Parts: sequence; structure tokens; C-alpha cells
Amino acid sequence: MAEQQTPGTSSRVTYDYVTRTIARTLGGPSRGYFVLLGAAVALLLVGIITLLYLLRYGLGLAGYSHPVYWAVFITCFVFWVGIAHSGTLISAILFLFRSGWRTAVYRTAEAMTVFAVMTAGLFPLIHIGRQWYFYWLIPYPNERGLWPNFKSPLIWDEFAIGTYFTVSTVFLIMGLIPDVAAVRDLATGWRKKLYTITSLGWTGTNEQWRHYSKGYLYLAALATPLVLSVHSVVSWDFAMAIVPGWHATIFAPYFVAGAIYSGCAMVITLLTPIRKLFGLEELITVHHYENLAKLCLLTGSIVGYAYVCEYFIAWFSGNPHERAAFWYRAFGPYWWATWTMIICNAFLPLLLWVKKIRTNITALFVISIFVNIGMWFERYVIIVVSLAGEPYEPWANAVYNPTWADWGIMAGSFGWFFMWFLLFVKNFPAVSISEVKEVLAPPKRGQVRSR
Amino acid sequence: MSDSIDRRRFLKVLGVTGAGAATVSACGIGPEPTEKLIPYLVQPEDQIPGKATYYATTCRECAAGCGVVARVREGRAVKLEGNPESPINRGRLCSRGQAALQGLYNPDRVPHPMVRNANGTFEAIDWDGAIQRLRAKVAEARGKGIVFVSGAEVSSFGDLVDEWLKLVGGRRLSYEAFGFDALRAGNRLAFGTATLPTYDLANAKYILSFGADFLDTWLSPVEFQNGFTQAHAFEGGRSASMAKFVYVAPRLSLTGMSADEWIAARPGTEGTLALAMAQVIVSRHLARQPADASRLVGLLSGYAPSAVAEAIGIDQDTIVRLAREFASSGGGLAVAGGMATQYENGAAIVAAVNILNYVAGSVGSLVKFGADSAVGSAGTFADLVALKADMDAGRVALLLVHGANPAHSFPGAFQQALGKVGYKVSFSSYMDETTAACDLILPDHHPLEQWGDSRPRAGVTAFQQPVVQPVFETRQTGDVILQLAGRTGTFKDYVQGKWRTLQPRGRTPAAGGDQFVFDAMTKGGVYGESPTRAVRLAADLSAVAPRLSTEQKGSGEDQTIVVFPHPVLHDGRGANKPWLQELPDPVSKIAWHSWVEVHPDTAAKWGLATGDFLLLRSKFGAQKFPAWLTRSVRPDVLAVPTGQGHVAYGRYAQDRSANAFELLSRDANGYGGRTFVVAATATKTGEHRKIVTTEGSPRERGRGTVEVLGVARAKSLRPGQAPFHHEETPEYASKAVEWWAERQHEKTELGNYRGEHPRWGLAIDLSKCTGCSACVTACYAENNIATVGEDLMQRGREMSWLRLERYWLTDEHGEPQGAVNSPMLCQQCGNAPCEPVCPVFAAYHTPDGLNAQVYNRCVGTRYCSNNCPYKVRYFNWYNYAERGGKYEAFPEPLSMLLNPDVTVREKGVMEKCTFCVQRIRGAQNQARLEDRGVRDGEIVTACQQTCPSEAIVFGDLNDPRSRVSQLAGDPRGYHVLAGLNTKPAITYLARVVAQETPSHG
Amino acid sequence: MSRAIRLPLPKSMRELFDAPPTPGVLGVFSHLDAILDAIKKLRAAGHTDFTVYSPIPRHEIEDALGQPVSPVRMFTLIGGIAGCSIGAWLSLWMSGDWPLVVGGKPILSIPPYVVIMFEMTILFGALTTILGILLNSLFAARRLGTIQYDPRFTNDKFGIFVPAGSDKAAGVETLLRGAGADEVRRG
Amino acid sequence: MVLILALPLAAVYGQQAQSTSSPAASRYKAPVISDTGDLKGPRQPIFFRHDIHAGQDQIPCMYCHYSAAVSSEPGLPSLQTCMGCHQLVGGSTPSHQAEIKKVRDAWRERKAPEWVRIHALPGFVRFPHMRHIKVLGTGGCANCHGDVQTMPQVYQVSTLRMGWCVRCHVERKVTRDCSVCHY
Repeated sequence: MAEQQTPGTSSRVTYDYVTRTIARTLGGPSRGYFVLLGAAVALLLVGIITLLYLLRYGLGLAGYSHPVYWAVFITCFVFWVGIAHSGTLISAILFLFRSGWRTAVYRTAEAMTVFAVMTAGLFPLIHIGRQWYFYWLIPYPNERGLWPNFKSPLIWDEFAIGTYFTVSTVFLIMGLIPDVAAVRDLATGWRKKLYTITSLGWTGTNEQWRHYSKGYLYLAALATPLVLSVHSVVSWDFAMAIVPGWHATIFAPYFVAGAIYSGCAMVITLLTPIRKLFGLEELITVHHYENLAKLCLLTGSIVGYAYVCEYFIAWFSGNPHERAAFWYRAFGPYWWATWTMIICNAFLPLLLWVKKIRTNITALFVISIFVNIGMWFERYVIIVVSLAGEPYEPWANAVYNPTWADWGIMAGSFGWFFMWFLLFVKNFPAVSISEVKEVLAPPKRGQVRSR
Repeated sequence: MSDSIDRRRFLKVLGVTGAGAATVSACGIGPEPTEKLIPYLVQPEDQIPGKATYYATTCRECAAGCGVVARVREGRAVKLEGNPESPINRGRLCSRGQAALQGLYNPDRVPHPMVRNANGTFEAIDWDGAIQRLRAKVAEARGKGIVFVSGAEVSSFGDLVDEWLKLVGGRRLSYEAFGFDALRAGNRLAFGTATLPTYDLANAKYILSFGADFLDTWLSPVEFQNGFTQAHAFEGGRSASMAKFVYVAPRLSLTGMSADEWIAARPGTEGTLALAMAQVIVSRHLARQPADASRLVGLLSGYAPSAVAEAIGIDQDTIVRLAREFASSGGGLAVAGGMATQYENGAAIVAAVNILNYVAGSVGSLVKFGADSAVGSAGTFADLVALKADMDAGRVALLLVHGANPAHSFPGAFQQALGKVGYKVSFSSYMDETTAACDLILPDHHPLEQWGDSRPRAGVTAFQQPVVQPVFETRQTGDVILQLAGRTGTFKDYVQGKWRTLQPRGRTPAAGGDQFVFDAMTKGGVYGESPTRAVRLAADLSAVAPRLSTEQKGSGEDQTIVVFPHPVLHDGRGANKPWLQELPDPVSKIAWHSWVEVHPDTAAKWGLATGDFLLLRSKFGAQKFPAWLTRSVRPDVLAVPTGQGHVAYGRYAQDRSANAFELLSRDANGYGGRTFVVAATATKTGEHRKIVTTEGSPRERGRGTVEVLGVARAKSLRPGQAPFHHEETPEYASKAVEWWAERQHEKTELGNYRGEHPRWGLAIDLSKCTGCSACVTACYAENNIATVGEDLMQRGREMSWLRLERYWLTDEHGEPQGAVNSPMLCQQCGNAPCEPVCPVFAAYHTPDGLNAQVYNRCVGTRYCSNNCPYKVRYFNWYNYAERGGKYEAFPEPLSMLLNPDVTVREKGVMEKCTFCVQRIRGAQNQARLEDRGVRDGEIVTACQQTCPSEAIVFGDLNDPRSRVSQLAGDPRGYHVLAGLNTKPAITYLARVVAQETPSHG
Repeated sequence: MSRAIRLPLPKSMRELFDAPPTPGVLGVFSHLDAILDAIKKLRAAGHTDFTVYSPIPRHEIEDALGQPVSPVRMFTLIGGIAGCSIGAWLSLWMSGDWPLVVGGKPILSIPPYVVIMFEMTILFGALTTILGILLNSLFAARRLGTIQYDPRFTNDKFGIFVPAGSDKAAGVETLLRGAGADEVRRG
Repeated sequence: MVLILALPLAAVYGQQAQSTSSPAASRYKAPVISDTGDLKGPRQPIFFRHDIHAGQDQIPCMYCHYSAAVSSEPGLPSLQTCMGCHQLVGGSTPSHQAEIKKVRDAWRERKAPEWVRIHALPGFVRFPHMRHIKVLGTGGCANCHGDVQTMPQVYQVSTLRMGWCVRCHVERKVTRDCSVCHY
């Protein structure tokens, strides 16, 4: 691994410094923290109440309108699954590529992944008509002798999301073990107990490291194709359908790129306040941000290219339905959604070509938020607009408007996500201790170190 | 017969629990609640639980007198179907007929007699008390004016009322909101007879309608539609089909949609056009003239096309062309009615059209006099105005109203007049406007609960018998009258007595009587030939010309408002039936509220958008309606439907939109009729509403949803040709697709893919479909489809499994010349896109080729609907069966008409058409019991059964001899969106139109 | 692996987790090169079963110790194969158990089932990997006993523990000090 | 129809129920029930004993459940049917007479007893009785309803749940297409 200091980290940063700085983040929570947590829980309550209404009276409370039978809920589902992607990308793929800069940010990203999947997983359950029968989608032996239909992309989804949640969770836990051990050795009181248990008796012997680092490698190797597969499967929910605007072979790569794009944006959005709050400027440096920005730029360009492709093929195919669908998309009643998405996702990130902007954290923060919005609208456009705008049948078209129920559930999902995230960063090291150390130059004899 | 009623009483007891079960079980999760089982006391022979019994009776929703067969299960009437024996409707039925059930089980019926008490509100009263009261009132009103207002009653009941009135010295006024005064007056003008003729549409070779909406509500719509399609359809079941149909009217109505050509003549000039055509025919000797045609020369001289074309608003070549076509067709039939007969000069227009028929030699052949139509018997509007005057003058001491609602169709004036009447009695079993203003209510049985009959035309008597036990404490008005008259026996005896006299001579009434009556009842009536008699031109035709002249009245900015009868709500009597309210108007596709039709050019002038409210202010009243922009109306005309704007009449009708009758003149016109055209100012109110419409794109845009052929091209097609296959995938691709599909089907090794089972299919002939939407209501009735109400329908939540898509047929200027109506329902695809995406196999392919939907397995992911290119799957957003729920679709006792063979769907499940699978299974069970196969034609879907134009055929596609598979091979046949390789089971037969280059882009 | 033979099974679960203390010498180092040096010396001196503590994984240490490749990979492989076959069985058998035709597709259509197989491969692969790591580390911990673990080892100090009876201990101590240990403890 | 055919038969059985002298060799003898408390199944308004009627007196099921062979509904005997026999049959023991009196009273007051439903299917399942009788024969009732002929008080023997239906259909190699029962 990198023998010399990673660019951006000062020589003050020693093993000890790393351990203590990160351990400090677990210290007594500030008022600001509780305000944030309170806000998150409040949002969650809004969602829960809305859900109770939906269960009692039916999905009619949401804005659905024939033939728009999927709308905000599925939009949010895809949005959150997308968010979930950068985490595993940064922790697994970049790990395989041995890129040093990931170490400082991957823990946050990974936590984000887990909680985003947790959030996404709720939406399919909420959006089905008879939520109390969701378990019929699971292949369990039952009295009727019925099984789910494995030809349905929804079942693929179920398996993909389930696997993704499990794997990313264990991946997160694995990464945590040595760090929890490190914190354990500094902690006192109930936290000591907590970390003693959660560190599973980690002592950092050569044997432990030997199995651990190999295992971690294999996990990464498994997670990498998983990341790519999961959003491909999600995209197939649409690509397997014959709806014009859905039925496209480009969907898998297009969605994966989009997912990573939105994921990285979300990482920036989350990292910035944490960095400030916990004073991690020394560990999470502009260098890291710049790399994230570059990743955004890459994936963003892929997404932009995909947009162009879609419209080009719609024209090139000469298929009247396809053409109509995309004309409707751009100039129909939903033009505003479409153009929001195109501006936020395709044009805004072009600013990142400029190094000044790329290295300006505030600018990045703002851009990242716009990208998040843009990506949400991308899903909205793909799902709602494709269904609304004359899918084959000239007679069947409708204009759909979300209602309070849609927004309520969506707000709840954000509350749910941030609640978990905030709880995590206060109780577990939000930056990997051991891996940050790895990329530091190891202490050698004859080197003078300031203590 | 008497004990048959007793039977049904006990059946009803069981029926109620049954109905409970149907709904409860469907909306409850988990196990059934324990029910009580109530056995019969006496075992009815003609009822087997779980099996339907059929009773023949007569539909009284309008005066046409169609025969119906009521399907009764456990004492509940669950479906009405046309009676094949009836010469009127030949086993077919319209939406309004289907919806009669919702009148029977209407939750807003008057449950028992009521009397107005001291503080002006109604209170219940027992029958004896009520009749006592009435008897007293009659006694004191003797000589001070007793008037009985009834609907068009040409029936034994009418006779009885007349007999009784003679006794007590009163008079009867039978009133229809849309009278036929102009027809009678016009016929008198032309032929000196005031009777109504019968029109033989079926044998016409060229049909020219001057505003006559014979497919909407005019005279006998079902009969006319059946005849019309025989004449007009490409293969109407007779050699020379495809009679051209030209529609002359200021607005394109449901009838107009079937037209090959639309002549939007200036309102009131229809007669001029008719005479101009007659002039051409006579002057150019285009047809063999009747002897006395020469007498017309004088009259016609003033009507040379060149002279009148300007006034009519079309160029004279068109007039000449029409005249030539009409005369040379050798069977031209011109019909004047509807709008054309509701102008000031309506009578003259009728006369003019008569003359046109006369010179073309159609009178006597296609237009037969002699069989006076029942509705004709209605009194004129003048009579009603006179009555109103009498009432105002206090010359009416006792007013009895039965089967009419003048307070709604003659609002304001009549309402006030009612106040001045001594005592007002209503026999209506609904709290309509008139009833609400009465002092005493003696609710009559619903026609399906009562004995009675109707004489739609001379020679035909349609019988009415009770099919169910009365739902409420109502009593047959006939019986009440008999009691008042102090006569013994029930009305049933009275009616059957009359029926006995109908039997042919030579048989002694006493002996054969009962048997004769019984036989007739099983057939639904006595159907004899109508007498015909020849007519000659009236001695003096001088009156025609002057009355024809139309002087424009009203100031410049005044608009011409045309008030037309709503195709299903008619004069408003249908407004209390949710099925009819939720049924989109066939032309505008607007439901639950009324509207004003505005031409886009006019709208552009006023900066008006669809949904903006227009305030129409005539001399007589003002009302505001949301605008609907359409090219199907003349730019200088605004059209408004009647039907809505009730201030009473139950939860479904009350306070909906506005009452168009308010705008109309309160005085009778020259010929004693009512003028439905009025000058009014139109002003934007600035208000706006989202109109409740199911309309998607009004143009089909060549998407392959509907196909249209020119008649010559269609005739040139030989069997085996397939002109629409270019719609399919290109040759190279289709080969691959075919091959792949075949491999797959072999691999499936199941069901109809191996041809062992039937493959149920449908053939729909678009050249027959008129868009009347009877099939839609039939589907609602058969399949327990929930009505969702106005605000949900506004959000596109309607559940109509079968919808009619109306795409305009336009001429080269993009002006509509008519429309193609395409019934869109589940296509039961062979390669159904909806199936593989369902995660729980709720949607799957049955061995007999149905695209089944297992409601109780569905979890409601709605993926199937997304993946359905036809968009014919509908989702239960709420629990529409929830007792007392906000969106309850079947409030007691409406739930009594739920079909026990069909599951009532729960909240959160997808539902759709499955070709009436319950009927298929029923037939299969029966066949199995009799150890035979299912015969072709044995299974009839609800939509097919009711279709008045016989456009739908159901059967087994795997059976080469079945009618449907033969039709599927028709060269006109095509599959909707065939390019998707969904292999639909429904074959559409292309619409055929007269002009050679049809455009529906 | 001669060491592998010296693996007695744990007497109890508890014992499995924290092994009985073994007599030996613990050296604490703060410099990487120093500990590498120490490792070399120890191995030269014929010590084989000593334990090295480090706050981070360093391949230098692994090289110096010359350890064999971790057996975890076998777990992953087997798990993956098992998962794949389970996925195949699920989708194929369940489709065959109640055959229903959807969209005119064959009852057993492989392409869609590949997705299921793939996901199951990943899932089981990952889970067995975790299992592998836990078990291996567990038995390793059991095999080499331990004394007074020093909390600094997870922070910034390296350490070596050499199991040695009182006879050898002195030699080891000097060896470690020679290699540059900050402190040396005897236990 | 069924009714008319069965009438003389009924009379016969009515008599036999009376006469103790009839040779009851292989005939099932209904037990005397002293305490109805511990009988399985729900209590009915009238303690109607299937074991006596169907078992001991061997009245065929179709005699009372007259439409099972022709309709999806098995049909519930009308009081008239009961009275067909119980005009004459008054019951041997006091307890029987008491129950039969209830029937006669009900008939007099023209008020049918409200039986408690035992076998209930959910509203979304169609069970055509006639198809099953057609295949299994008139004796086939027991397949689902158990040996009613020996039940003093009828109770539900089969689960009537989908798995149970399907198992039988699979064993007998008849269709298990969903839309046969669910529509």
C-alpha cells in the first residue's frame, strides 16, 4: 500500500492522532445533534401516520389515476436503492482497485448504503394494494401449495434487494470490528461493555488479520458484482415491461450509473456536515472531495449520455409509440419534471470540470443537493410520465398529481433514513480507524515524530 | 299465478342472507362469519337454489315497451336481458333498460305512503289511512277539477285511470318531456293524419336523418338500432348492406356518430333542405313519381338548390348530390325527428321531409302509417301549458301525478302553479321534484314488481308481471284506483281480464282464456302484425311553405342554444341510477354532470377552455354549464343536454350540475309543441372545473387501435386476404417471432396451446357498433362492478371493464364526419404481457385460453396494469363494498342486485374482464351434467347479449365451425396492437365507411 | 503445517473464546521495522508459534511470518456453489410443482431464473465467508494462548508474544530488546 | 321434481321409523343421547339427528338436500319436507317428541328455524355440488362431509381449505386450474 503520506494529510496525523480524533466523534452529543435527531423522528412519525391512513382506507388516498398505477412510492423506492449504491461501490470496488482515498469516506458511505436499503425496502410493501399479504411474495411452504412466480421481475427484485441488504450489512459490520476494538480500548463505562461485545474479542493478532483481510477481500469481490446486479435488476422492473420509455436495453447500465451518481452526491451531502460537526477536516480532506466529485462527473456524464441515447433511439427506431412517449416526456404536461431532471443531472455536473469548483466544498455541497433532486425527478419522469403519456392506447392517458399521502410517506422515508444514520454516527466510528492508518506511513525508527 | 308470488316472498328471505354473504365474504379478510341458514317453508317447484329462474316482463324505462327477461336468483332480480320473443327489441336492451334494476333496488325509493303534516314535512301513514284520505279528497274535489297527469300510458292501466276519471269527472293528461307534437302536426300537414308511422330502417338503402336521434332516445331506440345496423353495417345479415347514412343536424349526436356524412345545416333549415332535395328529384325525374306528385311543383318551385343553399349553409352541389344519391338508391328513407322537430317550424320540417319521402316513393314502403306508436299518445305541450294555466287560476282542486315529473322538465312555472292546487297526490315511488311538492304520496310498485302491460304500437301488447316480491311497502296504483272506484278484484285480475280479450276469435274467452294468457306471459306479450294503411298528400299543402320560413330573432350577440335529451339520462328520469350517471355520455364521454358543447373556433373568440363555466341567460332563465370544446357542433350553436340539475330525486341525482329545461320557453309554439331552441347570451363566469370525462385522445393517430375501410375496398376483399397485416411485425421479424412463440407454446405443453381445450374469443364488428354503450351497463350489471362516484371518476378511478373509445372520423378539413366507436375490453391475449410480471400468479393463462385474474390471490402490485398495452385493468383503490363506507357502491338495498356468481372485489385488488367466466363455467357445468360438450352460441357474454346492433360474437376459436372463428378469419379482421405479438383473442372487424379515403388520423 | 497438529479441541465454549493464559514474554514495539527485525530474529532462533499484534494489517509482517494463505477462500467457494444450486432448485422445482402458464412462456424458462441463482450465490458466498473468518480466528485464538493483551495494540503499538517457559524466557527477552522493543514483560 | 319422486319413499321410511318390528339386521342403530352438551359441532335450534334420519332410517341425503345433484347449492329442506313425515312421525322417546314438537310449532307459526351454518366457503370460492355428485355418485357426500349418518349433531370434518381441495383434485388427476373455483 501507499508508503508515502496520502496527499492532503499533514504529518501531524499519526496513528494515535487518528484513533483519538475518530474516538472523539463518539463523545457526548451536542444540542445540534438532538435537534437533527428530533427532526428525523418527527418526519418518521408523519410517515407512520400516513401509512396508518393508507392501511385503513386504501391506496386511493394517494394520487394514483388510471393508467398511472405506479408513482411516488416506486419513485422513492428506486431513488433510495440508487442512494444505496455508492456505499458498496466505494467500499468494495475501490477497495479492489486499491485506491487509497476511499479509506476516509467509505464507512459513512457504507452506513448510508445499509440504511438506504432499509428505507427502500419499505416502499414495495407500502405500495402494494393488500399490504397485509406481502408475505405471499416470499417462497415459503404453505397450505395452498402455491409458490411465487420466479418469472416476475418483482421476485428478482425481492431476492436482489434482500441479498444486497444482508451483504452490505455484514460488510459494514466486518469493517467495524477492528475499529470498535480500538474504541473499546479507549472507552469506559457502558460503552466499554457495548464495544467489548461488538468487537467480538478482536485483539489484532497476526492470525486474526490474516483471515480477516483475506475474508474482507472475498467479500469485496462478491459485493462488486452484487452492486452492479442489484440496480440492473431494479431497472429490469421497467425494462422487462413493454411500456414505451421503459422497454430499453440501455436501462441496466443507465440505472447503475445513475445510482452511483446519486449515491456519490448523497455521500457528499452527508459527509460535509459530519466533517464540520466532528472536526474531521484533517482526515477527510479536499482531496477526498475532489475524488468524489470526479466520480460524480464520470457517472453524471454516463447518465447524460443515456438521456441522449433514449431520445435518439426513440427517433431512430421510428416506432410511433416510442416517439410519442418521448415527445410527451419532453413537451407534454410533465415538461417541468423532465427539464428539472435534465438540467440537474446532465448540465449542472459539467461545472465539475472546473478544478476551482471541484475543490470548493461549499460548491460541491450545493451541487450534490441539486443532483439528488435531479435524480429523484429522473425516476419520477421514467415511472409516472411513461405511464401517463399514451402507453400504446391513444385513449388511455391521464394526468397524475401526487397527494398529501404520497408526500407524507416520502417525508417519512427521509425521517427513517436520517434517524438511523444519526444514531449510527454517534455510536460507531463514522470513519474507519484502521484503514485510515493503513494509508499513513508506518512509524519507523529514526523518524522524529511530534507528539 | 297467485301462489307464485308467495314463493318469491320466501325466496326473498333466503335471498337477503345470500346477498349478505356475497358482499361480506368479499370484503372480509380471513374466515367467514357464521351465517344463519333460513329454509323455505314451502318448497317452490320453479326455484332451485343456486340456479336462476327467468321471468318475461316489459321494460317501462321509456314508452318503447321492449320485452325483457328478468334473471332471478333466490328471489332477487340480478339481471335484465332482452326478450328474444319481443318484436320490438328482439332480445336486445339498452343501457336504460339494463339500469331498471337500479330503479327497483334504489336506496332512495319512497318506502311507504307518506302525507304532508301540519308543519309541512312528510310523515309515514298506513295504506288504509292514505286511501281513506284520498277518497275524501276525491269526493270534495268532484266538479272542482280533478286532473291526472301520467306518462305516456297506452296500457290497461291508462284505460283503468280513464274509466275511473270518467266516474269522478276528471281528465287525464299524459305528458312526455320530449313530446312528438311536431310529428303529428307535420303528418297532418302533409298527409292529413295525425298518427305516427313506423320506419322500416332495416330495409332502407339510403338513410337520411333530419335530426332524428333514433339511436339515442327517439321513439324506440333499441328497435331502430337493430334495424339500422342491418341496413348500415357492412354485413348486416342481408344482401345489399352498407346503406349510406347522412345525418342533418346542428350537432353530432350518438346517432350522428354512425353517419357516413354529416350535413351541419343551419338550425331550422332542415325542412328547406328536404324540399330542395324533393325539388331536384321532381324536376329532374330522378324517381318514379306518385300520381299526385305534380301538385307539388308549385310548392317546390321556390326551393331550387341555387335559391336555398345559401340559407341552409351548404353549397348547392351537395344538395343535388344528396338528392341524386337518395333517389337513385332505390330505397331512400328520410326521417325527421329529434332536434329538427323541436324548432318553432318543426311541424313544417316534418311535412317537408314527408314530402321528400313521398316523391322518392318511400311512403307506404319504408314509412308505414297505421300502427300508431305509443309515445304518440302523449298529450301536447300545449295541454300542459293549459293545465298550468288552470292550476294558476285555481281551476284544479285535485292533481294526481303518476310516472311524470313536470316539476323538473317544466321548472319554475309548474312549480309555482303546483302551489295553487288544492290537493296534490303523487304515485311516484321516488322523491322527485313533483312528488316533493305533493301533499300525499302513494308509492307505486316498480314496474318489475307490478302487473301491467303496454301497447307500444297497434297489434302489439307487451305484458308485465312481477318478477320479485315488492322491496318496500309500496302498492300498485292500479289496485289503489280500483279501490277508489269501489270495484272488486285486484288490478291483476283487471289486466288479465283485458288480456283474455286479446286472444284470436273463435275461442271462447272462458275456456281457452287462462291457457292463452299463460302462454302469452311466457312469451312476454301478444305480438300481432301492425295494420297499415296508405296515405295520400293532404288536399292543401299551402300551409307548409310559410311555416317553414325561419326568421332570426334575438339580438346580435345572442347565441343559438340547442337543448337535447341526454342519451341515457333522457329527460332526467335516469339521473337517480348510479350506473347511468357513471356511464360516460357516448359522444362527449362526460359523466356525472352536464355540459355545454362549444366549437373550438367560438371558444377561441371568447378565450374559453374546456371546463370553464359559461353562463347562459335566455329570456326565461339562466344556468351555468362547464364548456366542452368539440368540433362536433356548429360554430354558431351551443348545445346543452338535459337530465341533470335535479333539486330532489335521491342522493345520486340531487344537486348535480344544472337543469337545461330552465332555459326553455314556457309557452307552446305554433303546433302546440315545445321549442328546444332558444336564443341566449353566453358569458364566461370565470369559474372552472375539471370535467369528469373518460376521453383520452380524440384522434386515433394511426396507432392501429381502430381500422377503417372505404366501402369499395371492403367489397373488393376476398376471403383469405388480410389488408391489416402490415400492422404486424415485418416479415423477417415475424418469422422469428412466430418460431419462438411456437417453440414456447410447445414447451408449455398445457391447455389451449395444444389445442385440446377451447380458446374463448370474441369478434367485434366496428361497422355495427354505434357506441350506444349498452354493453357497458350490461357489464356493470353482470359483474358487480362498483360505481365510484363523481370525484373519484374525476381522478380516473372508474372501474368500467368495458369502455367505448370514440375516435372522430374526419374529412379532409379535419372536421368530424362521424366517429368510430371501439369497445375496448381485456383482449385475453395468448401471450399476455400482464401475466409473467405478476409475482404471485394472480394473473395467469387458463387452459381454455382465458387471461384469468384470481382476485383472492392478488396482492395489488399493479404491475400487470402497467404492462397491459390495452390498459383494461382496473384497481380497487377503496373498499367499495364497505357497509356505510364513504365510497360504498351498493348501499342497501342496491346490494340485492349483486350477481351471486361473481365475487365482489376487495380493496387493493386488480380486476378486469374475463369474458364473463362465470357464464362459461356455468355452461360447462351444465354440459357436463348432460354428458355433452358446450355448444356454439350456448355461452353468451353480457355485452354480446345486450348489444342492440349485434356487433359482438363470442365463442371457441379452436372450433373451426364456430361463428366467432369464422368471423376471426374475415378479411376485415384485425387485432389491436398486433405488432406487440400479444396474440389477442378478440378480433375486431374494421369499420367500413362510404367515402373512399377515410382518415382517422 | 506442523502447528496444526497441536490443536486440541476446546473443553468448553467459554474456553474457546478466551484461551487459558500461557507463560511467555510480551514485547511492545512502536516501530514497524523494529518488529520486523524482531520477527526475523525469533524465527532464526527457531521460534515458530509466537503471536504478533498490530493495529493495522501490514503485508510486511505477513511476509516476515511467512504464513500460509488463509483457508477462508474455501468457505467462500463452497458457499457460493451451494447458493447457486439452491437458487436453481428454488426456481425450477417451485415452477414445476404447480405449473402455470404465464404470457405463453415455458414453465421452466431458465433466463429469468439465472437472476435468482446469481443472487443466491452472492448471498450464501458472503455469509459463509463471514463464518470462515469467525471460525478460523476463533481456533487460531484458541491454539496460541495469550497473556495480558495491551490496549495500545489497537492504537499505535505493535507487539510480539512469545510463549516460553522460564527456561527460555530470558533468551527471548534479550532477543526482543535487541530488536528494539520499547518494553518487555514476562508473564 | 326431486320432491315428487321422493315422496312415496319418504312415507315408507316414515312408517319404518315408527315400526320397531322391521328386521334391522345390518341397520345402523342410533344411540340414545342423554346429554347433548358434549356433542361435537354447533348447537342447532332444533336437535335434528342426522344419525337417526340418514343413518338409522337411511333416508337418502338427496331427499332433503334436493338440489345437490343439479345445482351448485345443495339445498336446504323446506319445513314442508319435514312435515311430510312428521305429520305422522311423532317420535318414540319424550326427548324426540319434544324436538319434533318444535318442528310442528314452527310449521304452525309459519316461522322457519334458523339453522346454524356448519360448512361455509369464502365468497370467492365456487363449489359446484352437482359436478362432484356427478362424479362421486350420490354416496359421495361423505368424502367431504364425513360419515354424517353416525353424527347425532353434525360437525365439520374437513378443513374445506384450499390445500385440502387441491390435494383431492391432484390425487384424482382432475384439473387444478385456479379459474375453475375462483372467479
